[in-house]
Amino acid sequence: MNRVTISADYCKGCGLCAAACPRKIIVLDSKAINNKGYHPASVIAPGSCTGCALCALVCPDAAICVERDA
Amino acid sequence: MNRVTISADYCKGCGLCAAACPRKIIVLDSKAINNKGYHPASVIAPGSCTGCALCALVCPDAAICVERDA
Amino acid sequence: MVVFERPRSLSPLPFHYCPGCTHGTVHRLVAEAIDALEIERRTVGIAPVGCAVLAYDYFECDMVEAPHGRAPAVATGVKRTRPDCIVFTYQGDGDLAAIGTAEIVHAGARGENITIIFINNAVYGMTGGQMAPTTLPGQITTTSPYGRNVKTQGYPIRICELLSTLDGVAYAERVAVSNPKNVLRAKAAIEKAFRYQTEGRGLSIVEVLSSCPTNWGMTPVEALRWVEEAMIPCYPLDVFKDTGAKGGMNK
Amino acid sequence: MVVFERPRSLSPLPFHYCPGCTHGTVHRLVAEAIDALEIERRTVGIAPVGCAVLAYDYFECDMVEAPHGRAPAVATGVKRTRPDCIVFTYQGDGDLAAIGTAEIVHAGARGENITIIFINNAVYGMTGGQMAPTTLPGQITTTSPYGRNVKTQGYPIRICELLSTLDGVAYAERVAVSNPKNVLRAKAAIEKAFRYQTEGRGLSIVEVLSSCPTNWGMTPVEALRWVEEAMIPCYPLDVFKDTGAKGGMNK
Amino acid sequence: MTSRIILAGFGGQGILFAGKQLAKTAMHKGRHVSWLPSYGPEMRGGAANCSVIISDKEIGSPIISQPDILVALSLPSFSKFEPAVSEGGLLFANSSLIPEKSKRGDIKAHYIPATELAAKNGLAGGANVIMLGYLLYVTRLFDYDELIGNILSSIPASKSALIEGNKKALLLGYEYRG
Amino acid sequence: MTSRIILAGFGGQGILFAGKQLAKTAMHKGRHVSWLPSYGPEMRGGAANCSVIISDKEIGSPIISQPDILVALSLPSFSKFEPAVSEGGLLFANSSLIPEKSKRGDIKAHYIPATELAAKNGLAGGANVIMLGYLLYVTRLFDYDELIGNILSSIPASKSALIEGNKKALLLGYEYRG
Amino acid sequence: MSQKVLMKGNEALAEAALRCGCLYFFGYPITPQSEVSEYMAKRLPQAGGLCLQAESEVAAINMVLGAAAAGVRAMTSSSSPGISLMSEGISYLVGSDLPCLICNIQRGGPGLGGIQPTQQDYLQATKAPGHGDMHLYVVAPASVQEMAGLVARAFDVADTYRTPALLLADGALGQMMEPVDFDAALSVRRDLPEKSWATTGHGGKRKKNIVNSLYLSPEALERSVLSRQERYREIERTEVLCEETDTADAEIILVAYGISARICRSALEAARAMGIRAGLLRPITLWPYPRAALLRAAGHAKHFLVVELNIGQMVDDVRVATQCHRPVSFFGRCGGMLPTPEDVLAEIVKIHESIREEGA
Amino acid sequence: MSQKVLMKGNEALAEAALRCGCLYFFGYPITPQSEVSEYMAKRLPQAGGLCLQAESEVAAINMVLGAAAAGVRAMTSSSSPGISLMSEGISYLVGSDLPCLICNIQRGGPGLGGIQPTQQDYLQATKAPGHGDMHLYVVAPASVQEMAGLVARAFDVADTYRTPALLLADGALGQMMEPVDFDAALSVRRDLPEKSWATTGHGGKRKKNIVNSLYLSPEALERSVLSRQERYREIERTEVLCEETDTADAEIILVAYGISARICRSALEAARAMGIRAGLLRPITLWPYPRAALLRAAGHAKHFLVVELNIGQMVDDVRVATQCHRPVSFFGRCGGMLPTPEDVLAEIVKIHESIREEGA
Ligand SMILES: Cc1ncc(C[n+]2csc(CCOP(=O)(O)OP(=O)(O)O)c2C)c(N)n1
Ligand SMILES: Cc1ncc(C[n+]2csc(CCOP(=O)(O)OP(=O)(O)O)c2C)c(N)n1
Ligand code: SF4
Ligand code: SF4
Ligand code: SF4
Ligand code: SF4
Ligand code: SF4
Ligand code: SF4
Ligand SMILES: [Mg+2]
Ligand SMILES: [Mg+2]
Repeated sequence: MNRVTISADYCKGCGLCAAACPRKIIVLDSKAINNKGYHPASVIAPGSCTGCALCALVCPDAAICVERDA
Repeated sequence: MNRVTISADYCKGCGLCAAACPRKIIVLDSKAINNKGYHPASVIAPGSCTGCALCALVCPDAAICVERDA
Repeated sequence: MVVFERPRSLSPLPFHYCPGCTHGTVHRLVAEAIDALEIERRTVGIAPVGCAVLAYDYFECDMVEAPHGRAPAVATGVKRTRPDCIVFTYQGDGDLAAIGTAEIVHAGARGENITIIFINNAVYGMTGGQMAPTTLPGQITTTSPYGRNVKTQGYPIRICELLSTLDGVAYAERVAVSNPKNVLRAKAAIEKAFRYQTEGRGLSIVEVLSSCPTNWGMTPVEALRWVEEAMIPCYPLDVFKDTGAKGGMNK
Repeated sequence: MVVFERPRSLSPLPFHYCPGCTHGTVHRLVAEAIDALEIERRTVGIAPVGCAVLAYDYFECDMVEAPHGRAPAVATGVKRTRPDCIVFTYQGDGDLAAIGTAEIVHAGARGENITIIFINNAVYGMTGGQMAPTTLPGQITTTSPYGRNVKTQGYPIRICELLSTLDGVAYAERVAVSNPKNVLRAKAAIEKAFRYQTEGRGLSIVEVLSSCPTNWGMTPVEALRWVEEAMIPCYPLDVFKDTGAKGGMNK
Repeated sequence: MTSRIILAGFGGQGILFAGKQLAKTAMHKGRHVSWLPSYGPEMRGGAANCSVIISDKEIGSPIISQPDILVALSLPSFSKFEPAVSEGGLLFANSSLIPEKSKRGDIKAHYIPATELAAKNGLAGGANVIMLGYLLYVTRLFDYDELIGNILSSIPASKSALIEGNKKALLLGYEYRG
Repeated sequence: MTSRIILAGFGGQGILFAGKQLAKTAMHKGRHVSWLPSYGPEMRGGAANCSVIISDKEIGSPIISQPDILVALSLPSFSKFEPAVSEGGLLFANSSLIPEKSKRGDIKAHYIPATELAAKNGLAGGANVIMLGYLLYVTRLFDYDELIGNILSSIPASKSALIEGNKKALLLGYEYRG
Repeated sequence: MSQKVLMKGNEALAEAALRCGCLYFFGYPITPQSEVSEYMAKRLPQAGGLCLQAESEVAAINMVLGAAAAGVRAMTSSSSPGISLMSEGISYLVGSDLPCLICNIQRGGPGLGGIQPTQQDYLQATKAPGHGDMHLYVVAPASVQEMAGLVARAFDVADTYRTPALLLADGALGQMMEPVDFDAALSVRRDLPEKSWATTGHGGKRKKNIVNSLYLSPEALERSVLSRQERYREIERTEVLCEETDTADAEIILVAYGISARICRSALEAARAMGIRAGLLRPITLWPYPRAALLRAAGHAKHFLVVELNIGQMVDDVRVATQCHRPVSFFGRCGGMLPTPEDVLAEIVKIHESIREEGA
Repeated sequence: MSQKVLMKGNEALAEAALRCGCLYFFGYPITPQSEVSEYMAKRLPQAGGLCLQAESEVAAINMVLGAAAAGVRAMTSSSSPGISLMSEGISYLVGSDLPCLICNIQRGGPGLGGIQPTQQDYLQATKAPGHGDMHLYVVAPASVQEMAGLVARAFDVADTYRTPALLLADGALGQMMEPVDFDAALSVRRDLPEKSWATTGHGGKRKKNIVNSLYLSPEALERSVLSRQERYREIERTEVLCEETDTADAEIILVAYGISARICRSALEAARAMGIRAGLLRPITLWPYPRAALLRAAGHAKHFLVVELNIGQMVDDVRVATQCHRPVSFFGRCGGMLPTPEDVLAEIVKIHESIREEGA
């Protein structure tokens, strides 16, 4: 399975990853709030991730790490 | 007759008029010296002047006045 | 297999930029280029005055903070005395295209062998959203509250086009970081701009159309759409000069 | 019939220029343009720092002496507060193309409705012959004693070409005052540059290839030959932009 | 009498606006006032605060080291300023974002879940004015009508849609009973 | 002993060069020297002058208000500096370009048609060194060989063609008898 | 309702300038004074004037030079680094005898420094705002109301004596809001001389005008410098402003201007409450400096305490003004830190005690 | 034959810099100092260095900033208006703690002024060469020989304390030729600290270096300003230079630096010859100022006469240094005019007579 890790320390909840994800599996967690007052992004359906890394490519805070199966 | 008047007060003896005159009738007067130490230009054969004003056109010190017959 | 992670040349510090500000994206691309060319150990970066003023904290290479607009002159001082270093400046549109106009033009004319990363976000970000030389006609900013009136406030400056008239400029390309495809193009351009320096070609500049959601009063997603719909038509994406291309293309 | 005499707008004071220096020629052409358009009473000229610093003594209109390179900014201050005045700057290549780069570029970008007379003599005349941004490759000056080495000292800047990339520039032409025919062309260009201002078209610039016999170490006649043989090939005489021409020519 | 008030929170919570309303209302009552904001790039997403002084005498230093009244809308601002409140002073904390309570015995603390109240009542961004309402109820610094009048007069014609929201928010705070 | 010398003339007459030769020669004799030129745009075609001080003691002000020796190559420089020559001082005037004579009784004036001599002898631009030769003959400031040695050593290898001319000029002046 | 409006210092100074007939503003953004241009950008077009954002501070000051040469009231505004960039232009304005207003809303330095309030440019403002023998008329407001009033005065002095004026404030004064009454602030109007020297096109009606600072003859340049010095002497005679609070019987006199004077005023109240005879002498014009008032105060005071947001730049001026009659000490913070009234009070108490001891 | 060479001051300073290992020169032409760049343009390429003509003084000082950040000895040179343009950059060099040498060969001002020698930038050099709390190490040579020697010293002090240094001379010193013995001028060499802070690429061998003057936290900025002040105190303790001539028994002490000190020396000889007990105290460092020497002199002298080529810029410094113990008067010319020794002598005689009268 491909894995997308979003670091809550870096994430500012800008939503660019969510907009870029072709599978639409990233959302901003409106309940969580980090210590800067942001709602960080999270992957809601990791199983459908294609590992395309488009989310990471547009993330302005280099908050996303993408791992792909072999 | 056409008349070319060179003002010795303005002339710095640069020789550009002499070089430009198609009739080659302007020379620098190596004996005269004005109070800035320059040898002013003068017209040696006023009679052959065509009044073309090329001399005046290139004079950087606006030292030349050209009058033409009628 | 990790296919994407923070580049090594980026420090672990979180950016101070606003959410969705593409300064961060470009920082990452610069760090990726440095990684790719393995030049981190000999690179010296010059930070501007502008929102990216703290860039010195974000790159894992030596850094100098320059006075507003003077980064190309500071870079010249470093490069000429340490020719083995790879020297880049990172500048905003106020920094490079307003107060620093003379410095960038003359670094270009001299063919300084340096790399310029130029962030065009059509506004003065750091000082709170004043008009920049690159502000679009009609665009509202705090100092063009009625919309930029080209008759009284002037026309946008197209820096790549202007610098391409200079013999010392080796490479000038305009890119945008408005969508994944454009980010990939930007990445390639930035890497090329650094590679050209390692090859001693002269001045390379990459102009990056970038967003300022905060001062534009838009969400980050809206802001990137505005880059594409409003900025690109005024600032076409193109390679304006590339002396390294086949036939030494020189538009 | 008088076919040629000192123009009215030129003061009776003899110029302080060296023998054969074409600053004087251009002064005369500027005065002729002012006479022709009958604008002397509402003209304000801005003198540079350079050999033409005393230009304020030579024109019979109001004059302001600007700091080195800042004439376009000073002109902006005058024109914007006195829009009915005709405002021109008279600047050398050190003044306009080196220290004053930002000011001329931005006056151009803003489309300031002013006229720029730009004297390119490939050298800093007043200070004794140092290299200018427009010094030719290989040219010997006191600060390029081994000849301008483009690799270390940069390439000549072509101001008309550079400014023509700006939307606010209405007219840019390069002329020379190296022979009677060229002087006539220069005269026409300068008059047009003033006329465009009266028509409110934006910034007009006439670049005049000019001689500096003193610092070039040549006689006045040799110097004009050098303008034609060495300078014109590097700085082609042409109209680079003319928004008033048929079809709004904009090269 | 002199009141030294610090209002603090995240940038974007309307801290400066709220402080300005207090100052303006006091000014219109003929009192001496000063309003001093924190400023600069740290405002961006980070913290924001302002110091408001209301006095019967001319105001010396506009800087407040020990506020008589602290209005804290965020946790970091609570942590930063709560220890500085002067003895016998008042604290107003937005309990929606401040899970902690003041441990000081020498001040009087008031808590109001302003962010939640705002959200529940469809008043996005109204927490600041809710806090003002609550402050007004507790301190009686001004008459209700004076304050609401000044708030409404600060809203530009182009944003008249905001009038109702502000009215509602001030009242919500004013009528809140912790 | 201290000598204060002003050399003056038109720009282009080699005034500064001539002054420098005096200073350099004196320096090589172990004396204190200073050389101060007029400078700036007025040099262009206009006037040029320099002040040379030669002394046994450290030199205070390098500026000369009253020269002991004046070397004047042009009429304007004669008119400007002749009245300033100190009592008992010396004047050397290039009579080719200075039709006037000094009217002062308290100085000793020497005239030499240096420009004409130079022209006659094919030494364009050599009037300055001719003047030096004459000055040397009158004042015996240095040995002839010292001065010519220093002049020749100032000529760059690339301009060695000038060597003969300078030798000839110095001698012409040295042997001139007004 | 009173005619007072609550305004930021930056905005009040802009509004005051506009009301004084300054319809031309040239500037370049910089924190903490960008509100000045922003305010002007909104208001001047409505008033038939012009707010032009220049490409740099260098260009801005030269646009002011052009506008001033053309005879209009014009101004610029910046903060410390931007003012440094203007110093050549400022010197040219002085050399060309042109009136205008320059505002420096100081921040921290040297270099890029920080954006918090300081008074670090006192020496630059009063001793060397540019190259050459020169001065500016320098006013230092201590409230938003005074910001407005001194703008008016600065323009009037500038026009009367053909000199640029400098308003020296700081980030706190620029950013804070206080009530302003413009009618009161701008009530005094002077008879000003005609600007017959302005370059507006001679219209065939007069000889041409030249605005210039070049004098190739040193004799002429010296004459021009000395005649300007005479105008300076006149300004020193007639345009000094300072405010004294409780100095008449004071043993300890605080000397402070601008925002630090405000802090001192709070400290002073506390000191008086403790029975310490302290007073405050607040220079309002920093150049010309209130030397006479200080010398008078040195007649009875035992100690002077200078309080500034810098490392003690005004101390020597107090020494010279008081002819070294009394000890002068310094208390201040720098880099954007602000002392509290309590800090200043502690310093006053310390001095008070040492005076007592000496007396004992 | 002696090892002396006859050289212009401008050339000697350039040659001295080169011999001190300064291989990088960035400048922009301006009278009366263009010989510095011209000399460097000839010599530096031969020496493996670089002389780069910048597009302006603003660019030049920032190139110096880059070169200094990269750890090499670098310098620039200009004259009054050009130095004004550098003031932002100079403040950044200070804020970034970078060593370098800046030369100001002063001319007349304000504005474009003239090109003849003056000392009009004393206050700018010593009080406010830029915005913020800052100083430069300022040396003022009085001969061509000293021009060379002080270049060496200035570089050493700059490197030791990480501060820019300023050589303040004037058109006369720059243009005049005198004999120079470089071996003597440059004989003293210091042990200098390693430039471990330089941005040269970290090579993977150390943590990255940052050269910076920004401190967004006012606490941090204040700390950095105060720690710089401590270095200033150290410089004041150890790097003051001044020269005293005949001061030991002097009733009248002339205080003058640079070219005016030369004029004073001539006047002094004449005064002594007349039996007037005059002396000369010549500050060689203008910052730090020789306060101790002046205070000592104030112990016995009756009168101080400051002589400068300006309108009296150093007078207050003498007052403060002598704690106003003695009268301080001023004589000077400005705008490029030079007083003669006779002028100064007349002034001395006048003072001498007034002292006699008072004594009588
Ligand atoms: C000399 C000087 N002038 C002005 C400023 C204030 N200032 C800081 S950043 C900036 C402009 C920033 O705009 P830009 O370069 O476009 O960068 P952005 O913030 O948009 O990335 C200005 C004017 C300064 N620090 N120094
Ligand atoms: C700020 C400043 N820098 C430098 C100078 C010295 N300076 C006077 S004229 C000049 C250059 C003149 O060259 P150019 O503009 O080409 O005019 P030209 O004399 O050749 O006509 C310079 C550098 C100055 N006056 N002011
Ligand atoms: S890698 Fe691609 S599919 Fe997976 S979350 Fe990111 S954008 Fe979506
Ligand atoms: S793009 Fe990055 S910062 Fe933005 S929401 Fe996604 S992970 Fe967070
Ligand atoms: S061109 Fe003019 S200045 Fe030159 S020689 Fe002829 S008349 Fe004289
Ligand atoms: S008018 Fe023509 S022909 Fe006559 S002198 Fe002049 S150039 Fe010669
Ligand atoms: S203000 Fe604009 S440019 Fe600056 S960090 Fe925020 S979004 Fe980015
Ligand atoms: S130096 Fe050159 S440009 Fe200047 S007046 Fe002489 S010839 Fe003309
Ligand atoms: Mg920007
Ligand atoms: Mg030129």
